[in-house]
Amino acid sequence: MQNKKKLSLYIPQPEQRPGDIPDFSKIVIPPPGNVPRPDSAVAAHDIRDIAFKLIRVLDNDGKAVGPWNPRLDPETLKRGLRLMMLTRAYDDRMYRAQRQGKTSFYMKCTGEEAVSIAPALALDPGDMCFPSYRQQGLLLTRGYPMVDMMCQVYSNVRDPLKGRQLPIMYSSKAHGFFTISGNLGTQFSQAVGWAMASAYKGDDRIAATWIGEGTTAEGDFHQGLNFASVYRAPVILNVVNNQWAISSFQGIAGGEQATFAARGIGYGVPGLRVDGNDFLAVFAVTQWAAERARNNLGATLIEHYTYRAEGHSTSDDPSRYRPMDEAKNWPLGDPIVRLKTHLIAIGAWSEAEHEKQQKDVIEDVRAANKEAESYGTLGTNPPSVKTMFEDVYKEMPWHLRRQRQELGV
Amino acid sequence: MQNKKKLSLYIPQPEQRPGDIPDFSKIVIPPPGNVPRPDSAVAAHDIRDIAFKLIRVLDNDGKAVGPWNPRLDPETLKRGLRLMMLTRAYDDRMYRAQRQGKTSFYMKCTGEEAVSIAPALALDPGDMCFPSYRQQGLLLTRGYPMVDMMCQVYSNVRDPLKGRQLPIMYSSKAHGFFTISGNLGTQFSQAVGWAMASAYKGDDRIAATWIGEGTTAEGDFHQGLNFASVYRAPVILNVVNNQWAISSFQGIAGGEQATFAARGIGYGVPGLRVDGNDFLAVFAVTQWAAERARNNLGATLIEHYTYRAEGHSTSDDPSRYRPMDEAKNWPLGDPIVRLKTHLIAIGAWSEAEHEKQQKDVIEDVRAANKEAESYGTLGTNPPSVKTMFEDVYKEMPWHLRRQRQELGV
Amino acid sequence: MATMNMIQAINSAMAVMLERDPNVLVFGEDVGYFGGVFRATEGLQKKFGITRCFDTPIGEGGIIAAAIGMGAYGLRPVVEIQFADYIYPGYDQIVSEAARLRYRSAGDFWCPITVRTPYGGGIFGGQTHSQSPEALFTHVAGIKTVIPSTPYDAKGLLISAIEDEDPVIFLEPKRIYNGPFDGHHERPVSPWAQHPASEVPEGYYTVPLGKAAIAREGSDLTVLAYGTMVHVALAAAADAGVDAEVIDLRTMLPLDIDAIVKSVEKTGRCVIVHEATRTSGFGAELTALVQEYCFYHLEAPIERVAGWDTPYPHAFEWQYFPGPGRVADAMRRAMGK
Amino acid sequence: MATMNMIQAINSAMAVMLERDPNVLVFGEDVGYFGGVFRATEGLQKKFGITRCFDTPIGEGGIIAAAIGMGAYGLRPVVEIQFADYIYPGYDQIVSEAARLRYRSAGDFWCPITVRTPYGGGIFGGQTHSQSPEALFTHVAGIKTVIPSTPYDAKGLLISAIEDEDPVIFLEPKRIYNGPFDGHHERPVSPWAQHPASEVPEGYYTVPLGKAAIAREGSDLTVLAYGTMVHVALAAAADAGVDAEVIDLRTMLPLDIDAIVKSVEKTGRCVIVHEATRTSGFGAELTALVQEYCFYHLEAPIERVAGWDTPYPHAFEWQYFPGPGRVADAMRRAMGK
Ligand SMILES: Cc1ncc(C[n+]2csc(CCOP(=O)(O)OP(=O)(O)O)c2C)c(N)n1
Ligand SMILES: Cc1ncc(C[n+]2csc(CCOP(=O)(O)OP(=O)(O)O)c2C)c(N)n1
Ligand SMILES: [Mg+2]
Ligand SMILES: [Mg+2]
Repeated sequence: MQNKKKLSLYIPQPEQRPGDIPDFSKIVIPPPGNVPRPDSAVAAHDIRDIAFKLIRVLDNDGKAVGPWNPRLDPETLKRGLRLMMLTRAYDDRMYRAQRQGKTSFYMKCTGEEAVSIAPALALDPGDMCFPSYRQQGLLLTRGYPMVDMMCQVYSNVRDPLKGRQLPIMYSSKAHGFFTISGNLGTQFSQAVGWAMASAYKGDDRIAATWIGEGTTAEGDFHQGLNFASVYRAPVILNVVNNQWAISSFQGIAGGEQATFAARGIGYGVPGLRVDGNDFLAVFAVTQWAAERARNNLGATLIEHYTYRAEGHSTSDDPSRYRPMDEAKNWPLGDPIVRLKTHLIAIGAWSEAEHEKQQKDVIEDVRAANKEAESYGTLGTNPPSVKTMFEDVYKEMPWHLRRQRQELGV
Repeated sequence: MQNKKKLSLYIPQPEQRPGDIPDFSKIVIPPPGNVPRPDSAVAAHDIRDIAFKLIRVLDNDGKAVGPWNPRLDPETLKRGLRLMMLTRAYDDRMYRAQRQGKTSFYMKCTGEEAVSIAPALALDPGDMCFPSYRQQGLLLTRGYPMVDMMCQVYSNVRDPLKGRQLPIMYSSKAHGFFTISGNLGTQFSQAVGWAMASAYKGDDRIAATWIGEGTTAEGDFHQGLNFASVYRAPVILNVVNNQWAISSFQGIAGGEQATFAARGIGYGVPGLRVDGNDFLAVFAVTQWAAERARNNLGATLIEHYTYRAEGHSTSDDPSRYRPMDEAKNWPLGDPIVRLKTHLIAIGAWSEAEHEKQQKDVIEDVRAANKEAESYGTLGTNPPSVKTMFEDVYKEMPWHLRRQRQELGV
Repeated sequence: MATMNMIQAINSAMAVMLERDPNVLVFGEDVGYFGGVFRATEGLQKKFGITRCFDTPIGEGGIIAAAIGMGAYGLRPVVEIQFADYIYPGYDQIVSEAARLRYRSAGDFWCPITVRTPYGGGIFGGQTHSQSPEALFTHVAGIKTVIPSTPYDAKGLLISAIEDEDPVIFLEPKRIYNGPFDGHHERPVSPWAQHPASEVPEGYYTVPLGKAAIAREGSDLTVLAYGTMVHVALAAAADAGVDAEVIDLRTMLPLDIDAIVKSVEKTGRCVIVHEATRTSGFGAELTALVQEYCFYHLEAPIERVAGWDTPYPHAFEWQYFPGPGRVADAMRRAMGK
Repeated sequence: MATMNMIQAINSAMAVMLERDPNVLVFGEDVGYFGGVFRATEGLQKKFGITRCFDTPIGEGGIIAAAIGMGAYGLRPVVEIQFADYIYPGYDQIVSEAARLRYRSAGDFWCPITVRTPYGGGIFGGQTHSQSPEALFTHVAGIKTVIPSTPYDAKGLLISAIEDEDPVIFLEPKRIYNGPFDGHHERPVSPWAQHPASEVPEGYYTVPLGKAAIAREGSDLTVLAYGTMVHVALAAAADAGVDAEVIDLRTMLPLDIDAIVKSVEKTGRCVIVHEATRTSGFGAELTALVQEYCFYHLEAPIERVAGWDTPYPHAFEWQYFPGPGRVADAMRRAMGK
């Protein structure tokens, strides 16, 4: 071959950077209701295209349209709305607590409330969740006490995790909420193992897991998908594509070339892509995937297309890498506003009720926080230091006993 | 949800086991020539379907048909034929050498000769190969001395790798052949890094890598695909689906649910699926992928559908886990026989020439082996023990100098 | 009682546990129908069914992650990593996850998994079928590390490992699967059948984790060893004519410090032997502990005999392997001879 | 000369090398436009262009594999792993590949890569932002492990690492990025500007790998430390009123054994300090070496002060951290007080 071209290295870059005007016009938002809903027993290879579409139910007027409409009763919808509002209020309070020096770190899920709360309502209570750090909504939905969450965040004497974990790394077996790892992605493949165990035992509980779109780049994503495919594990594999992984836009994770839902195709796992800010749509796809899993038809990969409305964490300042008001321009809106609009549209809700509820959830959070703070915040009233040496093993081995003695506790 | 079903765990199993009659009737073999050949600059998303087809050129009568026919001149074809025959003869001789106790280990590529030799002819000499352990054909095609290969296998004083590597783990930078790793899959993602480097430097050399279908389960497969997708790296990603990974059939690697070529779809990387025993087809797809890479359009994933005709290695006995004569029934035949038939069909070859060439390659191997053995076989005439401490680092640090002294060499 | 080699004993341990406990299951690359490349799982799939002993994709990270998820569910998975050299793709799941579940969840979750994997050299496996990575696990709080040296111990320790509530890395010295190789590679290896520890009960029994065994009593010096090296140390003691007390550690972590201290206090001299590369090997920790606990009893520097700080080279198997010659030299040095 | 904190010095090292050598490139998670979560690569993309300093997918295995492939091509990639706690998904590529290319190819291939990663605790990062994994690298033949303790050394060592022909793991003690924290967490930390080693040349210079520095001369006992612990040891010596000779190892491997032996032969006493968990930590190897090389000079057991054998707990940061109190106690014990 003569006169070969010079190669050049391509580096993906986001459309806008600080100083630019947010512009999402390149994102094609299909109208709601236009994606057919196959039977949940469909063969994966018959629905490959769905991975490139966007399942939406709520239209701009707040009407629920199309085959994916889960036809939920207003009570469930109102419950969802309240939980999303509660979660957001909780996040706001804890964020402030960190700014006040009451803890070291916090992470919000603002704008992404639907991707944990709708699934939590669609799943059965016995189903096991393997979340990332941005699914606090699961815990609140499943009735985990907010005070306990706060005590964890404050690493105080009532912290159920005895001060051992970074704030927000909750754990509650009783609520089917797997202990959060600081190491990204590890839960994804573990969830598949849990689901395999459930299948092995002839149990009827399924598993669900959540991973950020950035984290799909980890090997665990591939391990999880592959094991789920090979053993047809009863598991729902959620990818939360909130467009950002700290400062890296989703193109750095491979999002420029294909959708994340499409990753399922090569494994023969159905890939659904859903408007993650559409509570009804998220509920519907979860239901579909759960039905499939319960019928021993294996895993579903769901890409939740959403937007991380705030910084990555309290350690982050998103204005350093993206336009200031990008979140406000996100074309799929806000999940709370959209569900509220829907409830009002169907006559089950009003602005007044909404305003009252907003006050209520803030009051709930305030009360919980008051109690939690009464048990201490980071550095004041911690758990007993002795406990530092416990739970490394079931029984404490001699060397840890001696180390505890050395510390004199 | 009431009355939920009991889940059950699915474990893939091959169609036949020892004692069964080999039966490949479930494998659908499409006729040659029926897959369109898009321009190599096509958008990946426009050719998703190709990943589920099978690109074939040679028909049962040895005619080359269809758009993927690379229209090679007879000289190139004859060169390919000779190299495949030479590789097979080499494998046979080395296998015997192991059985004779002259070395510890050997691995053949019988039945898979085309998947390394056709690409080696389609690539440019400067292109860099990151093979697995079953692409000895690359070295022979690129003119690496067979005697050196044998000396490596014998770990003798002339072993270019100084007795350090297990037999067959060759390395030759001069021949664009990356040092083979015993750890499966690691080369796949490294190849992408090499290709990125070439692009970064404005070089015109591309990379190619080979991985077994079993090994696609490693995280490195995902890392390689993902980095290749994100940075549009000029690399050809070959998956050699020879149906077996030691004793595990390809269903254990995920092959029951989708093709391995389809793994590309989720990354926006074109996935081609080719009859790996069809020398012309393998040449053609490599050419296509190389052209694409050279035009800065990024990576291609190629699944070579072939069959591991013999045991995994000299340590393996395939009759323990698959029917005895399964290889003979492989519906896509043998790459050597098929290319021979083609050459005869086009009047460029004859049975007599073939027989003579068969004798010639055996004689070439015999002569090379005679020379190699004259330098020693495993345990007789090894390299100097001193060298054991060299090349751990560029400069030998004090602790290795002292250890060498301690050994007294 | 039956006569078993180490592979048979390991197979028997899994069979016993599969029989006793429906929560035990066994999986890994090629372990199902085929029975594993070293035949450790031979017959288990046939006997217990395909969901209790099965093949996995070649993804050590996935294997261990799946085991962790199953462990969190309540099962006791026993996984095989085909060679210890291939455990690294699963290292993150072991170190960051299995080891920490219990701690980070304050006892809410844990995973009682057992990771079996053949390790060590001496079979001409070259640099990627010969490694001894035990020190990469002993540094990690939350996991236990076990290495047997006889069929009897292998079965008893493996059953203990499977029943243990913590994750256990169970390293199998593949060089002694078939016989108690003592490092004299120039001599024929006797089969296990001639060794008393090949008498293995067919049913259930345990050898406790965390307890060393005295492989040979002696008064001249203490040898700390495990796996294949126990047999090498015994041979070296005979060769050197030293009345060595050879301690077979059996569990690296938690370590039987009392047995070590008692012996070194008695002998005043200590030789530590392992096959892993020397620098930052487990011998370093043993040396540190012995000098910390027995400083005033030590009459000579503690000697370490270990693999060189190089990869394990195919052609120089016996120059790399810390054989009886090198161990005997160290014993003589420790004795001031 | 400029005054730099450690982050600025590290940034400057990369800038100097990007300027000097077109084969140097820098990548990792968030290191491009954003400049890294600790700002170590701030401004580099802007100054040198997007192909020379760029973001990567969150796949440490892929990052290191890509670096290895680039290294084999002939580049000198410098990669950042966001926290040392997240290096494990890339551990296989480091241990099985980067460390072995040269050896297994008999010098035909190698990869001169530098893996930078912040390590250590003291920032309330909890168990997955506080680890000190150096011993997991010192056990692996074929890689070098470096830890600076001052801005001057950080820049000079990092340039040496980038220029080195072998793979280097460059661990950055994140607790002292901004100032020489001495473990007295109850006191305000002085900024680097008040420390002489914050005087850093703006251009090119090197500090050689494999050479320790004497952070403080003394005659009572020898302290072996690195990273943050150098400053803790200095504070502890002052607190304990001990005339300690504090050796800043700077490179763990290859180690400056001569500096160690010389000092311990002089003082006869030795305290080893690190933040990593104690068992099988690098302190074990140091203890072993000191007792092997200086046995007859030792007047007291070598003391190890280290992190406890638990994960690093969020709330007990200062009970876990081996601070000046614990180090001073060990000094007193070593002095027989
Ligand atoms: C193995 C590992 N690598 C890197 C990190 C550091 N890190 C924490 S969060 C994060 C970004 C994750 O982005 P994404 O997966 O998209 O989730 P999101 O934060 O958007 O919910 C990174 C790189 C980590 N925690 N673990
Ligand atoms: C990381 C790793 N895990 C396991 C092995 C053991 N092993 C060697 S070859 C092999 C099978 C590979 O099968 P495949 O990828 O299909 O390649 P093939 O042998 O068929 O060419 C296995 C499991 C290894 N070498 N490395
Ligand atoms: Mg994200
Ligand atoms: Mg194969």
